[in-house]
Amino acid sequence: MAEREQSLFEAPPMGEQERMVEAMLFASAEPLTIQQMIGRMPHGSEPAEAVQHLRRRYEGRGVQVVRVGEAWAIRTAPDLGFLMREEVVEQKKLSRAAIETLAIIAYHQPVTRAEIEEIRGVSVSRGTIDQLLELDWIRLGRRKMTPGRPVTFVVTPAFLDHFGLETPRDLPGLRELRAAGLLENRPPPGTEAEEGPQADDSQGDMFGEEAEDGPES
Amino acid sequence: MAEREQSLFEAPPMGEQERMVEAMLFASAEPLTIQQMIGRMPHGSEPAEAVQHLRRRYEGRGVQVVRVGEAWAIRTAPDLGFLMREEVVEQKKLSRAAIETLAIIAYHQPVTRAEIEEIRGVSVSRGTIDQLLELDWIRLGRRKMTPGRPVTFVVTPAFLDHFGLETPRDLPGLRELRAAGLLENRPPPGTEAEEGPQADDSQGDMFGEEAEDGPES
Amino acid sequence: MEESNVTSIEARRAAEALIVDVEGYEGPLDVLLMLSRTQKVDLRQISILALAEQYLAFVEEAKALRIELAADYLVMAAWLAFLKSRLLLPPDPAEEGPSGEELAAHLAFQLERLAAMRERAADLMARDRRGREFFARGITADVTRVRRITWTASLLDLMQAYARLQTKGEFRPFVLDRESIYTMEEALADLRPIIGAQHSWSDISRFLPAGWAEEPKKRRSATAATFAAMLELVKEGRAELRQGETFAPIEVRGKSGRDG
Repeated sequence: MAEREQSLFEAPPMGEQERMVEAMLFASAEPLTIQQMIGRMPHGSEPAEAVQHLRRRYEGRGVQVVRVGEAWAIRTAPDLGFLMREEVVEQKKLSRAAIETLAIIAYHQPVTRAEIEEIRGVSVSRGTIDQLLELDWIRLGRRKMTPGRPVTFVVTPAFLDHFGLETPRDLPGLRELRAAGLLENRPPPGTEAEEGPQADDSQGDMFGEEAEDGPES
Repeated sequence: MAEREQSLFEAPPMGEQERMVEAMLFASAEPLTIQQMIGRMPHGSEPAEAVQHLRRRYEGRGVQVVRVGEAWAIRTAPDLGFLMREEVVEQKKLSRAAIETLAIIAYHQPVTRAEIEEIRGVSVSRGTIDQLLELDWIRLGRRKMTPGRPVTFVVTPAFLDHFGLETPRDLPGLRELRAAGLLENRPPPGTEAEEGPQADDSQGDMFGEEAEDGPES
Repeated sequence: MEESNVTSIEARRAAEALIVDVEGYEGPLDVLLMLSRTQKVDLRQISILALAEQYLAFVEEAKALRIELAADYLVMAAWLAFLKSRLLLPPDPAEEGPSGEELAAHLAFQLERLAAMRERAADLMARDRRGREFFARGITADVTRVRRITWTASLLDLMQAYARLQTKGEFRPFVLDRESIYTMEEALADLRPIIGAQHSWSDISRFLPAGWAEEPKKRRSATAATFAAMLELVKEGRAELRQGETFAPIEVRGKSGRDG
């Protein structure tokens, strides 16, 4: 500080003072008052003016020079707050219950919840339906003209889009599924080599089922 | 790229992306990689380009956009350090052995403990290595493909950040040292004759590897 | 013994200084580097011979002053004495190993390399450094991590799920398919409900399950299982077996518990 008093030099040019204020506001762990800036800057500096220059310079930028009580600080522009979130996207396979429910709706639409439960042989949880609704893969169809007028479910254009179908009628029928080998429950890759050809047929069921259950667990 | 073209949403204009990068770099004390920025910015953004715009924008200002290895950061201009006396963190004084060991690792990386000892002509104490590891200035590199597969040491991004180096290639005088042959690991004469041609080969490989993996590669 | 060779006052002073605080030196190479400075020449043109003599003098003086020298220093002294002899004597063509010149050149290389590293280390520490000349952001914003889960399913998943549902009846717990094997358990299960009503003797072959009597392989299995099951029922007291003679038909009738 003694150094400053003894200084024979004039105060730095305003551009330089602006740089100084910029660096201080950036590096300081706390907002800085004009007095604190004066205390750090060369003798004769006018940080109050430099702050105003800096404030204008940052207008419309990603960060702003803002007043915090009696002090000044640099803050993220309010519209960019979303950048302070880091989104970690995790891809998960749909649960077996959800995919089965979806398949039934796709093949049998419009279909009621009771009908889905009858085909699946187990009750359908509210969460499963909600998840499919949220994914926008199913929506409510018209009510069925049966006692109680139950709601029905149908698939959406988003469903067709996701699965690359033009219409729900494009879904292959049972006969075609069988022809395509989808009804044979194939063992997962790797087990085939270990099993003899005879064992393949008889054990296929179990391994096929296991393979399908794998990703969900 | 294909992904970007398919996007339903256009990437924000470059000026807007520059603001985003500005906000993110201002908000972080540690360097951010382009990947980290991409993870936080809207789909289709190109922070690598935005960072270059931003870097030019801050040329000559009180803070600067600097490259730290594979990442980017904003740092105050070094000529304004005198304003930041209050921000100075007292750093533990490094021993002469630690400083020399650090320099040897930086210039010879990846380098084994035995090689460090060969260069310094004295054994390297456990404490010296520990201190440098603790500072996060060095880390373990991959093992050397020589008998015993010794561990190697390399410098870290934190080292680059601390010493204001963009990459290990920017180490002062690296080119001159290499030209003078001072980064070669010459075996003492006589070791070749004693160990026979097999040992020669393996050592040759080691030096070859070192030359390829050295800071200049 | 080499004291007379230390002619330079500077070198003598340097050597004395070294002895005073030998602890402050980082090994023999460091001492050699220090001694070489007194020669004030490029490290590549240094006189290794003179350097070796200075080092040996340093070690002698240390001994005279009863300073404990680390083994490293003594090893280096021995090696330098050897190097000195090599440099002074005419080369012996019969002798194996590197020449004195090669050894000297390597030592010069080591010294030059160490000196270079020292300079670079000093350059490095003199750089603008984070937290000293330049600074990182003082007020940082916390980045919150948001986990977003996207659900996926393929058309194949969908079709397989449907196929699974439509063929659910075909699914059963895993059993080895043994088409031609009739087990004793099966035979017991089949016989128990009917054996009590069988009051007259009859051939056990009449009790084979329908469709198992034609094919020989199946008939064998069914016969064996039925016979074993009958034995089991006899043991339980619910049936009686009899056979007229060897290989004659085996006959069975229910006991219905009347006789105890």
